[in-house]
Amino acid sequence: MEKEGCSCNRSFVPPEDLSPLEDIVERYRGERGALISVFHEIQQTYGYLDEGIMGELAKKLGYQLSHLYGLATFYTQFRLKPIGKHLIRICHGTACHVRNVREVTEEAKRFLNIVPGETTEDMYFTLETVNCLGTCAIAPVLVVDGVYHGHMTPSKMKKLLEKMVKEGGREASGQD
Amino acid sequence: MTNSLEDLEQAACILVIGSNTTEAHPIVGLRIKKAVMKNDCKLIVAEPRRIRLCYYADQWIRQMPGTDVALLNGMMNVILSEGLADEEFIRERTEGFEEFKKIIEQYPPERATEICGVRPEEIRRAARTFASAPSAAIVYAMGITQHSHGVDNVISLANLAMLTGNVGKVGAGVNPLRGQNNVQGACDMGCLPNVFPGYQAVTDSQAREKFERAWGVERLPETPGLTLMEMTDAASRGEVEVLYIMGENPVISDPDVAHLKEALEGLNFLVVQDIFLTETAAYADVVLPAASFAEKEGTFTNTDRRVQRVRKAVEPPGEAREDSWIIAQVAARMGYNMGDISAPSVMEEIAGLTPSYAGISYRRLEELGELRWPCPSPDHPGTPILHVEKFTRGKGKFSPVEYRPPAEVPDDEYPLILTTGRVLLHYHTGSMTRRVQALHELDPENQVWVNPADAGRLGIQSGEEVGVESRRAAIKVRAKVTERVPKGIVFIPFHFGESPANALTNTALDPVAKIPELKVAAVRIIAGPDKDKLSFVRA
Amino acid sequence: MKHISLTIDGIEVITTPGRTILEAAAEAGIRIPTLCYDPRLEPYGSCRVCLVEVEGQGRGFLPACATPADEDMVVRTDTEKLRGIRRTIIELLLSDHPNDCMTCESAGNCELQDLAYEYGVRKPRFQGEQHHHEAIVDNPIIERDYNKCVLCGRCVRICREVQGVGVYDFANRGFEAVPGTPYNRPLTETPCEFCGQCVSTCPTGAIVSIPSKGKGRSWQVRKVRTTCAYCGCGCQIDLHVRDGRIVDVSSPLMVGPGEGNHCAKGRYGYGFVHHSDRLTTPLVRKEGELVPATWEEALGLVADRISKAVKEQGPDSVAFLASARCTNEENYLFQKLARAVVGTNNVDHCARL
Amino acid sequence: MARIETPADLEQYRLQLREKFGKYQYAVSVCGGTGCRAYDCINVFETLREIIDKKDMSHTVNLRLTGCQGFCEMGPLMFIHKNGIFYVRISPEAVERIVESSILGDEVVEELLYKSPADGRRIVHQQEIPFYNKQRRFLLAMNRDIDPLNIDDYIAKGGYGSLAWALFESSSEEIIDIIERAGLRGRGGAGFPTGRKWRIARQAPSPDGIKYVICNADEGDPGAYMDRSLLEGNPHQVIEGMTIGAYAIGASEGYVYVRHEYPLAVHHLLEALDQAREKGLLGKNILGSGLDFDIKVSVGGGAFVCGEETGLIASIEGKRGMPRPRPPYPANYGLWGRPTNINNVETWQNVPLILQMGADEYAKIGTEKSKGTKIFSLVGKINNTGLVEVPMGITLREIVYEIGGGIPRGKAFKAVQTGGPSGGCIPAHLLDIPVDFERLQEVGSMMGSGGMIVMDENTCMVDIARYFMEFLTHESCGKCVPCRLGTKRMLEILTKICDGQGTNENLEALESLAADIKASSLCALGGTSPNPVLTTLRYFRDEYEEHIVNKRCPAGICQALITLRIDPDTCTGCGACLKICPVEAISGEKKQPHSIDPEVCIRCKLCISRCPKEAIYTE
Repeated sequence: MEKEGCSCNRSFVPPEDLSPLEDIVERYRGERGALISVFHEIQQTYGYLDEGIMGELAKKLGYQLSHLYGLATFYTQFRLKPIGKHLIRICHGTACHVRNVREVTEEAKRFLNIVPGETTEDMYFTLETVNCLGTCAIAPVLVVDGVYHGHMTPSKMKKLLEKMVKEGGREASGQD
Repeated sequence: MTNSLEDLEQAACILVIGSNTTEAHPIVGLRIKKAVMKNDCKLIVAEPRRIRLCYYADQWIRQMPGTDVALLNGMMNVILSEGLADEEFIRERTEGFEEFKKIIEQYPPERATEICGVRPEEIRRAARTFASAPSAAIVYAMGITQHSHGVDNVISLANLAMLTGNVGKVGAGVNPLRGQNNVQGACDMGCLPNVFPGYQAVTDSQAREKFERAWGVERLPETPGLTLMEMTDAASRGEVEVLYIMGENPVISDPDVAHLKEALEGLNFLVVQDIFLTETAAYADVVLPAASFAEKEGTFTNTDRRVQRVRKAVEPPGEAREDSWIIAQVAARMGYNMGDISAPSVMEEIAGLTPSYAGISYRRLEELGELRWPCPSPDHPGTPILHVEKFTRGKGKFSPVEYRPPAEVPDDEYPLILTTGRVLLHYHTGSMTRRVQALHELDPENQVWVNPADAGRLGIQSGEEVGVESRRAAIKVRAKVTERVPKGIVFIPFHFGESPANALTNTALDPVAKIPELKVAAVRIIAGPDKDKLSFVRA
Repeated sequence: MKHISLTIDGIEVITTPGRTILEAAAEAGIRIPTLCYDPRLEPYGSCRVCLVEVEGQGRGFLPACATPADEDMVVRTDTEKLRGIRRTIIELLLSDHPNDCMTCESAGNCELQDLAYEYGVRKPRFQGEQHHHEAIVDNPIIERDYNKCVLCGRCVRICREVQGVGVYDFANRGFEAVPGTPYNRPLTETPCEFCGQCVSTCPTGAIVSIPSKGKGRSWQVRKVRTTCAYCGCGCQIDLHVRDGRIVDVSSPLMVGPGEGNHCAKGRYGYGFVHHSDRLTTPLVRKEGELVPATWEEALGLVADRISKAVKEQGPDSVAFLASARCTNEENYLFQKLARAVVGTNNVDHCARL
Repeated sequence: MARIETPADLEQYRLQLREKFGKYQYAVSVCGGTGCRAYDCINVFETLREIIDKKDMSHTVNLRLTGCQGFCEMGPLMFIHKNGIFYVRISPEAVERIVESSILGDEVVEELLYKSPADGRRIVHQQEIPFYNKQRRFLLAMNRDIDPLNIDDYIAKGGYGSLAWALFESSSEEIIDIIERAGLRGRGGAGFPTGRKWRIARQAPSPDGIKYVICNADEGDPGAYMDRSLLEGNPHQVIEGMTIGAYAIGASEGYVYVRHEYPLAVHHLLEALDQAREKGLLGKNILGSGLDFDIKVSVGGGAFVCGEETGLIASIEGKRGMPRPRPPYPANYGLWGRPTNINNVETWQNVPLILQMGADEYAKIGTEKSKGTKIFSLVGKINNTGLVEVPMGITLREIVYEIGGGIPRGKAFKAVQTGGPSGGCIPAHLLDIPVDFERLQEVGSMMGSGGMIVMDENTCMVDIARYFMEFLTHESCGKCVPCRLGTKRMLEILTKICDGQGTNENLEALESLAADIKASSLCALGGTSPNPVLTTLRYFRDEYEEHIVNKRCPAGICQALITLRIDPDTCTGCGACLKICPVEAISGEKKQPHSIDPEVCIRCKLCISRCPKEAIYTE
């Protein structure tokens, strides 16, 4: 199992390249029930659970594809579509909720012009909301590419996004 | 089957050999899968093609077609040399072991490997799995019997079962799967040239006397008659003049169609009694329209010897009549009164003459739903497992079997091995399933399965029409390139009259059972424009 | 074997260990309503319709289908509280169910409809979002309309547990959960064997057979139990007959070698019976052509030609080929014809093919 | 150091370590919990290390980056062991001064000390801070004192001593007796007695002798992060606890099922497992006792329902985490069909502690039926957010007002929510109830894993109920009807009420639906899902009625029931609100007071956050 849980590394392997998949399968061969870990690794490598990759995985591990699909759609961590260069995950835990995280999310939606679960057209940002990141003391909180940002407000959200846009040389899709 | 279908679920190990169970016998397939999935049964599949069951198998052995004896002898050699045999069973219940042992000793796995192409360690593994299981069942079908040495194959399986003490107990046995719904019943009813109903030999004078008395005739013929393949030959020679076929379509199901057609044309008179104008009926002088299974009363006997009712649901179309009525009418016109031919009365007559059916009656079937023979008396519950205490003949006899190659092996001219069989959605000669719209839509046409390596060599793409030619004929068929067949082997289902696989197959017969070698023939594939030079057979 | 005794609705029930409360009750003639239960499948306990009260249990309500009967258990299956819970469950299900029993293929053969009837649920108390899936017709046999799905998982489970094929699984979860094929592929692009087991187990009209659609309501058909005409398994099937035609086939649960399971041929291969190619009159070859004839003519001809061959060439110049697809009685009569009437043992059949 | 082969070796090694650590002149702990990391504590730590290195003091200063020290509100935190000085909200720039004055010298950097909000007084020592001094940190204390990536720290502090004692001085029966006598109850939910649970698993037959123990670290309750902090800060105590449990039950394999959202916890745990194996404290023949036991880490995929035991097992088996009916219970038929015992992180951590303290001593903490301490994550509208460990029986008021320091900005306390989505909201008039399993259940909530979310007058209780129901609807696995459709319908009713379209019949429907869902759901997630609604209905029915009858949201939260207005007297006409409004509801000339068109406004409140003059308000 990978010790680094962080997903900051955002250069993904294209799904046509099966060699990393083979490595992953080899590492978990014979380990009972390790599918979820395998999925995590595939997602870390390819960015998402590509249909073709899943088909190959089913063949290699002797699972029905339906089982893999059922599993992948059950757990919220898994994505069936490619994600953007930057992943923003806003915590909607109770502590964040009572500290009005909704307004932070509204700002992100407004700025990026997408709703949670979506990726901007230029594949630059993906916005997600998550149940609880377990950092309730610094609520409202969000994680951008593995880095935590606490005590968020709509204006801090805006500044953060503007900074990312500027650093990435991307044209902002949001206004002002 | 020596054991019952339910009983398969109890097996700790199942060897499936020469049976594509999930497609040809789907419900038996379910039992095997359940044994594996729910009861941790170890499944060994011995089969050249990658069939569905391979996914459930603990081990898949890919022997070359026609080399089963070598494989089985190799396995038995391992069992003997590793001391895995059931010595008590051999001592108490069998005979002929020493002689058998001498032959088996000549088949170390390495030698078997040379013949069947399965690696020695695979043979060892299978032998150990099978022999060390508390109970191990063998399941086979036409992949074992349809060979010029089919009887040898069956005997080898019996040897394996006896060697490991897997006879007469739960979760074990030697279990042939019957291809058609009432093959078992047709055999039981004496539709064989050498026996009366209940396998009473026509050569046995006591049996003859019994039937003479019952049927009110003076003298019944005392020499065994001709088998199907012999009838064809006799017809070509002009020795058989009249052939009366009830509900069969040999033009599709028999090997070497050209030869058969010749024979049919040579007959003086051919009667075909069927529900459709089949490819065979097209040759008839008289065609008699019969009732389908849904239009009559009766019984079928299934593969595990279960006698069950057939009930009339609808009227036959037009003037079509039940087969029994037609038979009785013919008999009457020849001066023989068959009396009451209602199904319950006929069953009463059968029970009176057939010891294994003696306890079977329509009254009991209505009540119980089914009865498994032997059912010797009206209070007998039927017999789920055969040979529990002893074999029919007393002690089980080991018969040593030497490997013999198939009658036709590939050569430079015909480099590929053709093996035939069924697909899931069609049945036998296709006369029924191909007339079912939904099934036809899902599986509309014939395909020859070709390994990618062979396809590459021949320059064939999936979906392309090719010619497949044997020494006997050529057919046109679409190619399906798939790794499910090994290199050097092609597979064609035999359901499709417009592209009849059995035009290609070999008539070589097993000397004892007279079964043709439908599972091994040498063929070649002609692709591209050259194929158009062939003259294609259609049934 | 040891027996256990328990009390169900005040009746003392004796059963064998390992039986569930549902099975024990059934043995005693007590029917407990179910929805996600199928005796061919492992207990699942999802619909909660079979909840019963068991004395001394924490929350008090246990699914009868999944709870083993135990010694001295005191079970009640039909209290006011239970009826209330069942009614709520039915109302919840109906709150996300199209109210189209009028045209639904499964009307009359629908476990949800039966429950609504039994519990007198006309209109659910709750309204809210409903699913609007497109009906899926991607093959000629099985139609899926997940708007009628109650998420009992019987299709998923039978395909996995019994067929061992696993075409379906649930996708998503919660309200969005829906059974289906991976990535919503058409069934023809999955390992589907078209056995129709999912149709047979579906308690509602979510999965239906296309060939029998619109051909007859359950009460309009007569069911005739018979043995399947295909392979040697000998499965028992019920032919559904309406107006003299077979309109569908089903398999009686836990009966015969198939125990209610069936394959594509057994379940859908009945169309040939009424096919226009069926022979409806005897045919006799005249001037090289097969032409219709009367029975009298055809039978007379057959008898004459056989008699002639016997007389001229001896009985062994006649041969008989019997059928592995005819009944025992017919085959018996056929060989009797050969042996007793004609006098030859030249009788065989296609056992070897 | 190689494997530790015997208990004597372990003691020997411990003495060596203590001697080694004793040679340091100073010990400094920087909090490296996830909360502090968000405030760049890593940079603080690195700066500190650089300075120490530069000064060539690495032999004299024992520097530790620790797990969560609890006072997340004030991070990054630093504790200097020599003099007990405790610094909060440290920036990297301040480190140099701290080194100079408080590590090399004995002086205090005044402005980095914690400032009491009550009187503005600066407090030097951790123990004097009210947040800490009411706590009894039996478990959390270790977080401050050890480096979770260094097993030596744990061993030096007596770690694995309880395991050695259990294996060599005690029998497995005795261990279970001790746990039972200590009165330990599961910290993850309803408080099932741990000893009894172990006994059932111990007595359960296994077809092949294999049994499992599982640590449930799928801390799914939103607003709770105790288990994450324990796993991050002190993974060895979990390993030790599980190993003792495995010995008592007869298990040979263990799993820690941990959320994928907790990467640091996974990292620390994997590291700790490696170190424990290396030392012979895990794996084959542990400490030479003959016990074989190893632990695997199974990472979750994001599903709240996997906190339910059978869902968790399905997930470890690589399946959809859908619960199945019980019986059979996991103790008899669990992972891969073998007897399995599941406890959560905090429960496992209590095990070594109990053996160390002795059952009787441990049982002195807490109330008659609830023993020991409980860790809560005190969050929401509260001054001192963070992790608190308190003895069972303490009152909610003590936690909220003394430890938590009350409600920010002088707002009024409204409720405290415990037990996560399965729990409930406890109103002000019940603040004096003691915190124990029974009492919390009586008032309609539950202990749960320890989330404690404080709500003030600006929290709408209908919105909170709706929030939890939305959470549960989203997290329902979809298997059983009452949970799948019942929660959905309840959510729809609540949404209606929040949208001002509720009726009185809706309340009846909610109540009757809630009762049936409770009675008929398959698993605990569904069975407890109506609790947030039921408790808010019980204690805050007037708020519901306000929404329904007067179409008002008293807390000013429910968007449909509020109007945003701009105070013309305060507004300077800067135009910030106008620019950010996503629907162009705001108009006004430059430098003139602006106004909001309530017909267009979607009440996203973005303008409120943008207004420099706080001129925009809700009504």
